[in-house]
Amino acid sequence: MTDEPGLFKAPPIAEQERMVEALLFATADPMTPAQLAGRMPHGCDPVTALAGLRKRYDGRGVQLVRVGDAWAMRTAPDLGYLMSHEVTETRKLSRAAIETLAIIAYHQPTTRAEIEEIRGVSVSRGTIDQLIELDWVRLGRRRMTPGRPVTFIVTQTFLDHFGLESARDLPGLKELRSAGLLDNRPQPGGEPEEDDGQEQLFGD
Amino acid sequence: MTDEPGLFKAPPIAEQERMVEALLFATADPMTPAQLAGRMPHGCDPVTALAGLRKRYDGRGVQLVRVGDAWAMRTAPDLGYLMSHEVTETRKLSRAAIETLAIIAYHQPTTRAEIEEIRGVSVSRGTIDQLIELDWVRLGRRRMTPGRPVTFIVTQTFLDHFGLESARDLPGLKELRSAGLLDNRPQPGGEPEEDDGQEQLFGD
Amino acid sequence: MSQDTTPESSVADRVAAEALIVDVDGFEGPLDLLLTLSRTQKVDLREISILALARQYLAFVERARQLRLELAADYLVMAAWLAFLKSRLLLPPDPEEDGPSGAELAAHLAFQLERLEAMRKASARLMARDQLGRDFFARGITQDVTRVRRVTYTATLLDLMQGYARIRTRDDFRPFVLDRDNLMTMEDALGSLRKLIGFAGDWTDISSYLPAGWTDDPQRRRTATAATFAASLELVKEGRLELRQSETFAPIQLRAREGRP
Repeated sequence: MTDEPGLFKAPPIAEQERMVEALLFATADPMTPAQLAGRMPHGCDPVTALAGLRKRYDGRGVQLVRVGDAWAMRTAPDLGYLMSHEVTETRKLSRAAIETLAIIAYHQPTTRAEIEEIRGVSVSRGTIDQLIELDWVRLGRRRMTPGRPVTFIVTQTFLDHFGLESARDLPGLKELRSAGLLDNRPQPGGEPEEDDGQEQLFGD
Repeated sequence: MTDEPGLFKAPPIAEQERMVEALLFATADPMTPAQLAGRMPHGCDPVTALAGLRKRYDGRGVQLVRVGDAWAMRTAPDLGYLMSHEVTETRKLSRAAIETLAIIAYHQPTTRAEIEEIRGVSVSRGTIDQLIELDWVRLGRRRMTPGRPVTFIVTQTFLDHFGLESARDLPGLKELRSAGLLDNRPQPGGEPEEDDGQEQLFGD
Repeated sequence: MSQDTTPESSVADRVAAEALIVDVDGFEGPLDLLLTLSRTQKVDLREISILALARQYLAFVERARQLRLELAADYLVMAAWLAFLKSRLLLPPDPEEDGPSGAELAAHLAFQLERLEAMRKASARLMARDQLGRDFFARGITQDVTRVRRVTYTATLLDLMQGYARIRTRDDFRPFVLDRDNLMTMEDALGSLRKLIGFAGDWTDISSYLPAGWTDDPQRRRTATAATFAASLELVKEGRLELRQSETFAPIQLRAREGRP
């Protein structure tokens, strides 16, 4: 295999297979035998290792494929359908949607009128629909006030997505401020009521 | 495996193994059995497939590892030296950040006041932010003590990064616990104001 | 400098002290410094002499003072506490005195040091583990199966909190606006009262002058009453009206002043 006797003995071929396997798994691009040899200890024979590895992966869910002069690991073509719906494009939620979501999370259960009052602008129908479609918001109990308006609450999916155990774990305003998320602009007339407000939200 | 006879027969387990293999190869992030099942045909049993697959990859250059509730394919640690080209420069963590991380991991769920009590210094604002940004630490449930302080816990990404199956596998955890070093032992004579401490931290 | 004459301030001592003190920047607070000092005792932390440690720490602070170096407040707080602990450990326990004994306090400090040391070691062991992206690796090629495109929307917890903070901050700065719908001004009340007093030949309860629509809702009633009362005072000043009240909290009555229609 190796034409130099070398100072070091090359690792056994099974070990070389392991090396090629790890290298092809971790690198982003297909690798030629020369590139593989450049990474492996002196005296290794990537071509033989590749042949062994190819046999080993024959019929598996992942296969060793040749790409020009180079080699790469690919999922078996017949299983492509499993991955087909995996490709999703993620986009940032709009500011209006984030604010609406934040209000629902902090004030739930809350009505559309309350959201509008807090945001100071009307909430478009699409915004809440989008949040419902994302399964982050759902309808809660109707409010027992005139008109019996529907309320909105956040879902388990929401908690999972944001890594929260419960909506009560959202940091309060004081904590937001100390984390630098709230501008520390001087408050006209002090700020004693904010945390009361917060307390009410979370208080029982 | 499945309690419904169903219209379709589940694929044979060897085929299910191939599917799990392909799915885990396709994504870099760990997947839970539930996520796998969601991608696989009706009636499949990812847990059994995972067990078979783990055995199959035992001792190979690539391994099936458990990360919390999820599973992922990772290269064998003993071959890391081959991949030195792939190493992505990670931001050097400060000593304070490393210790804070360790305290959260070993004491979780833990509050900021407890971290400060253990280290004997206040936790600077950026430290926990940095750990959260790395997605190694997240908010846990609020502590049901006065002030209801937020707690911190480690994430799946943390487990994945340090090759831990679960937080129970942290090195030396058992010894530390049996030596009483993970107890929250209050100062004798009681400074019962630990949670006030918490309040102060988040206060201005 | 008077200190120059003290034996402790020999050049060598000063250099040694300065070396340690310059290091204060490198210490993560008094507990960390205590842990470092404790290593000079070369014993298991569980058998450490807290008394000796307290002396070492106090000597350190004293040297810093001689060098006129400023130590952060928490180092001085710890010094004060250790001085207290030292006296408790040295003096026989006072049965009169409440609170934990010196031995209990010393044991707790020893526990804190041991725990800090343990967490230090734990963090070293943690960082020495094989790490993803350094010792073991995730899949390098994430799959190129871009056939079905589906748009999902995402946001982070940070976005959410910032969004909420943004709204709440804006709220703080919303200019104070009075709710005009439910407020009667004195001008309003004067207007309606002027029109009515011509008919008030006899003493009439002031509350009967509240305009229609302002008497049922308590909030509206309150503002209308105040405005009407203020307006009536204004009219008294103008000499067009007389007011009377038989006793405290009795109904206020008004009538037009004689000869001034």
